[in-house]
Amino acid sequence: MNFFKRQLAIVVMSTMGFIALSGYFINWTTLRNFTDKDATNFYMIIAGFAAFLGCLNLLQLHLQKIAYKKENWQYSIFTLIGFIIMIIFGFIYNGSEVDMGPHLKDDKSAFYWMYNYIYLPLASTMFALLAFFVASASYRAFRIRNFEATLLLISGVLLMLGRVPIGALIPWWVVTIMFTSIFFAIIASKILNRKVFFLSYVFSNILFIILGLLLDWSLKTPAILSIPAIQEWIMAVPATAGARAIMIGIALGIVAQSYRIMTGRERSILGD
Amino acid sequence: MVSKFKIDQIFILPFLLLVFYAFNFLHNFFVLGNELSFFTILFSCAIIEFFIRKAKNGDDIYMRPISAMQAMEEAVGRATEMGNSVLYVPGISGLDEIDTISGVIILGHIAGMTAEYEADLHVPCCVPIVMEAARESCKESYLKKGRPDLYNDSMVHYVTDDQFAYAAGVNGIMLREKPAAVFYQGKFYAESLLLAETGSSIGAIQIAGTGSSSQIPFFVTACDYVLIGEEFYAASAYLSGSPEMIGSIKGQDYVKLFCMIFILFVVIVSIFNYLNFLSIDISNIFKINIMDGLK
Amino acid sequence: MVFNFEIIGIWFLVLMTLSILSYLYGDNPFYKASEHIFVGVSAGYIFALTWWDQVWPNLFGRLFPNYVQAGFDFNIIYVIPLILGIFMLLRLIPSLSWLARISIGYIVGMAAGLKIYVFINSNILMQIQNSAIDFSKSGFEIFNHILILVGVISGLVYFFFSKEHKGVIGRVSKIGIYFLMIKFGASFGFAVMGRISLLIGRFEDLINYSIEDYNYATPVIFTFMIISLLIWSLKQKDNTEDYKG
Amino acid sequence: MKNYILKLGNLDRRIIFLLIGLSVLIPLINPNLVDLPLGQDRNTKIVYDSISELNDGDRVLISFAYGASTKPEVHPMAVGLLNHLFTKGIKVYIVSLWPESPIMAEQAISAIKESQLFDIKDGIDFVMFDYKVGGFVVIKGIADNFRDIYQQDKNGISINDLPIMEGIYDVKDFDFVFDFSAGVPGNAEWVQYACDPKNVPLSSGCTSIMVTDAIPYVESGQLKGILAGMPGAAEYEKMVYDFMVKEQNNNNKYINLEKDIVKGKAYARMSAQSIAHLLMVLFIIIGNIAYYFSRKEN
Repeated sequence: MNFFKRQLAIVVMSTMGFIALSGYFINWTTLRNFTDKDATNFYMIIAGFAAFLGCLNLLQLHLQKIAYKKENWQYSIFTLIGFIIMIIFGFIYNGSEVDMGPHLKDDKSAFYWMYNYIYLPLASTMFALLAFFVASASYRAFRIRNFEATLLLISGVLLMLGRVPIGALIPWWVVTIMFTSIFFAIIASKILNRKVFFLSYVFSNILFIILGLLLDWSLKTPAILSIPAIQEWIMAVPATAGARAIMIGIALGIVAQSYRIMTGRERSILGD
Repeated sequence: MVSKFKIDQIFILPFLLLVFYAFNFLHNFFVLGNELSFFTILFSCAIIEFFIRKAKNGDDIYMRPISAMQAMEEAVGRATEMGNSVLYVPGISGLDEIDTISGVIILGHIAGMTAEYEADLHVPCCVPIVMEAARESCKESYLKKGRPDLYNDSMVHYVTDDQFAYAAGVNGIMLREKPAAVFYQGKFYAESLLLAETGSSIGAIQIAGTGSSSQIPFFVTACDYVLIGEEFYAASAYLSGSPEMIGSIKGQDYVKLFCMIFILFVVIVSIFNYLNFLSIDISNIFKINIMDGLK
Repeated sequence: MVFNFEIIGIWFLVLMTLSILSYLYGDNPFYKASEHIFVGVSAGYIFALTWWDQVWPNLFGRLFPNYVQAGFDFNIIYVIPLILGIFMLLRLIPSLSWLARISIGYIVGMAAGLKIYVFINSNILMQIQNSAIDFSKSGFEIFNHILILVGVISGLVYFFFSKEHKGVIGRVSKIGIYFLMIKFGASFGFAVMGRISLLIGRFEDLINYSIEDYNYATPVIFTFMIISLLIWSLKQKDNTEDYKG
Repeated sequence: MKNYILKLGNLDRRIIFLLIGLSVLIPLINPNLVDLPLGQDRNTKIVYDSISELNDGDRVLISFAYGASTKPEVHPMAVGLLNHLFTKGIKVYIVSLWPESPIMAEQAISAIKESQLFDIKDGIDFVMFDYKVGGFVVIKGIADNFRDIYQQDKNGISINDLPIMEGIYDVKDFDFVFDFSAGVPGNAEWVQYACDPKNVPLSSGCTSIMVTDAIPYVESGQLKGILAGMPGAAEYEKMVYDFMVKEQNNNNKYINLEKDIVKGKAYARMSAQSIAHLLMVLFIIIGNIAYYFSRKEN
């Protein structure tokens, strides 16, 4: 019996895998319909049933917290109130003229009021908090530790500047200085004499600026010296290459993982 | 001789399928227009299967060490030493994403480690169905390590389905429980940064793994170790250590090699096209047909 | 002074927004309360949404089309998810909880079968197709395409698991990492942009609600919160000193 | 001096938070403080040009796939596009793929109506459809058989009674598809399931975070340009604004000549965005100087 209990789930898993896959290739309308629509609908329905378990778990967790007066238990009351109000407005009290069900999206229902004035500001402020965290993350993490980190930093900074109006205002000579600085930062370890290094750095900067003045770069800046153009190039070329490599890699990983699942080799998810 | 025969026989079924497909015996048995994807799937699966069999027959396979995976045990160990818990975040997607499934499988391995070290494990879930799968997988791991007494259902619990409410809830857990090791393994969206930054502010060892390519940079900057893209999917096989699984990774590498060859082939064809040696419209090979059976 | 549901709602909105923002100062009672409210409200919200948008029309709309009009015809095949869903609920009965494994098995298997095709097509074959180079274009564009090609190949080499990163493979994979890093940097830069935009949206709301029409919601709540946070942090300090003493 | 720099390296997060907050807040309260000229991204230009090439009476399918949380980034694009299309007398078909999207679409349309620039009627010049569950399945359905997915419009009128729906059976009957998205389903699904197999031109406006993932499609031409986040929205908005002013002076028959054309929202927000970006770059530079010194110290 125990054996049966274990094997049945694995058999279901393998069969479903092959059925779902074959729907893309076998010309049988019922099967194709299943792969295209029903399979995902089934998932949604099962997940909907599982949602009951989730809600019970939530209630249990917070009631326990309150009952045993665990640390911060007072706040669990807020969770319970919020949850119960939403359930009442979602299933019992309507408040608008439309039927139960569509009332979730009718702007006169009580449910919508809760959505609009409680849920939405909370969700979008949480989202907006990211702006602050992204700032502190970049302050801490964008350090020239090694060559890889430097690349991360350069492409990040150029993107940040190139996509907003301020990027276009950066004059060409700033960009030439930036380029020479990067170049010298890379070869820094090769030149041991500090004086030579420093002098050649200053000299090449002056050289480029004079060259720029002679060629009138301030009037027609070459693309390589305009931040928005560099930003576009980074997006279009190296970042695309990186994205593509990751995409293909991810797909290969998924193919192998799916194959292991479909052939019943990866079954630890079923507790085996 | 015998083993060679065994290896060859795995190609019989795909080959038959291919022949069957090519002739399309029964009238319109197969959907027309999906030839390339059919062939690719068949081919990749056959290669992976081939290496799985090979590994099973005892072939030694070298696997490059991946630091993030070696650090997992270390992180659990450190958490035990400090007497703090281990937090495992399985991402915010449902069980219909391979990322989440991989995350739950890796959770099984981590649960094995916490059972061995007797560390506290805490798994807040975003989707109820993932919670159920995670419980199943944890329970079994504790059982396998002979410590079912350490497992209880409240280790794995539901927070909420909403992306940011979940992030807020997990942040709260991190701030108040101060776990010593935090794992992020699964599908992540914008909340990744919020979680990783809070984790780094409490000084936990953080190990992340995800296939969401736009979130990897945040993990890279805020976490100690990251499994990038493909590494994440391979991790579950790596951690299991069984020859079958390792073999499948080797097979995956070969599929990758063929992908590269295919890319070069496409490039060469485009060169020949330009030089007028050939006139193949490559995009014709790549046509896919999804809906025609659904009229 | 006007009072109606809208005004009350806006006061709540401002309060919730500022409470979450107070997290920037550190973990505090306002944030804890709003976090807990958020968890409860969102769980209830999603549960109602799942029920009315998914289960009700998709399941009952197909099994009992006469009672639940969702625009679907009767479809007997939908008995299967009903059974699997009930299996899921049997989790609550320990002796029958093994049945839930079948539902999980179904979902995992289905996901594997569906994703294998989708990813082979869109992530592998489509990307390979796009690697074709159009040599009739200008020199710079051909150069760009070749650079992309180099990036993709070296990036893939980085992901080789069964070869040690030494010698040629080591060097090529190093180049691969460089391309990946540039991609990550670009993602990071774009994320900064997006997040700041959202913050702008949030602040605009707060600014809009500081006018008289809304009884000066933002400034009033903001001042209230600052004062209570000050009191709270002073109290915290007192407590810790007591503890030390 | 050195000590101060070293201290900067371990700056309290809260100071960074405060500065970022102020850098966004001040330009918002006083928009005239900084006025920066807008640039033109290549991808934005491609979007604008592709829309400009459409003719009077063409049909454009717009898919709304974003919610309130990403509204600041995507919504201005949607309003800008609607302005652009109605100025050219193009018929608009709106579908919603996220539960919150119908609300967003409704708000975008009512913003257009409130401006009183166009004489547009529901069911004749535009039509809206309610949210449908299923994500990419809905997209596949639209690609194959529009009427199988939608039987009635948002007001409950059967599509057989709608004059605008005449001759619409699948995605090929549209001259252009425009997607506004903030996640999944979004532009990738439109490429994969509808527009690429059926060969219908597609363009997208999305949140900035999605852009790096979508850029391979743009490079290969599967997406005709892309509007990237709020800056993309601002650039596009500006182009549309210039176009509308020009058309109004040319006595365009679709624009109400008496009403003033107002600049969009994204444009005004760009100075706040720029200042914040500049501040971040400053942070990064300061952080690196501090890092340099601290490494020297050790």
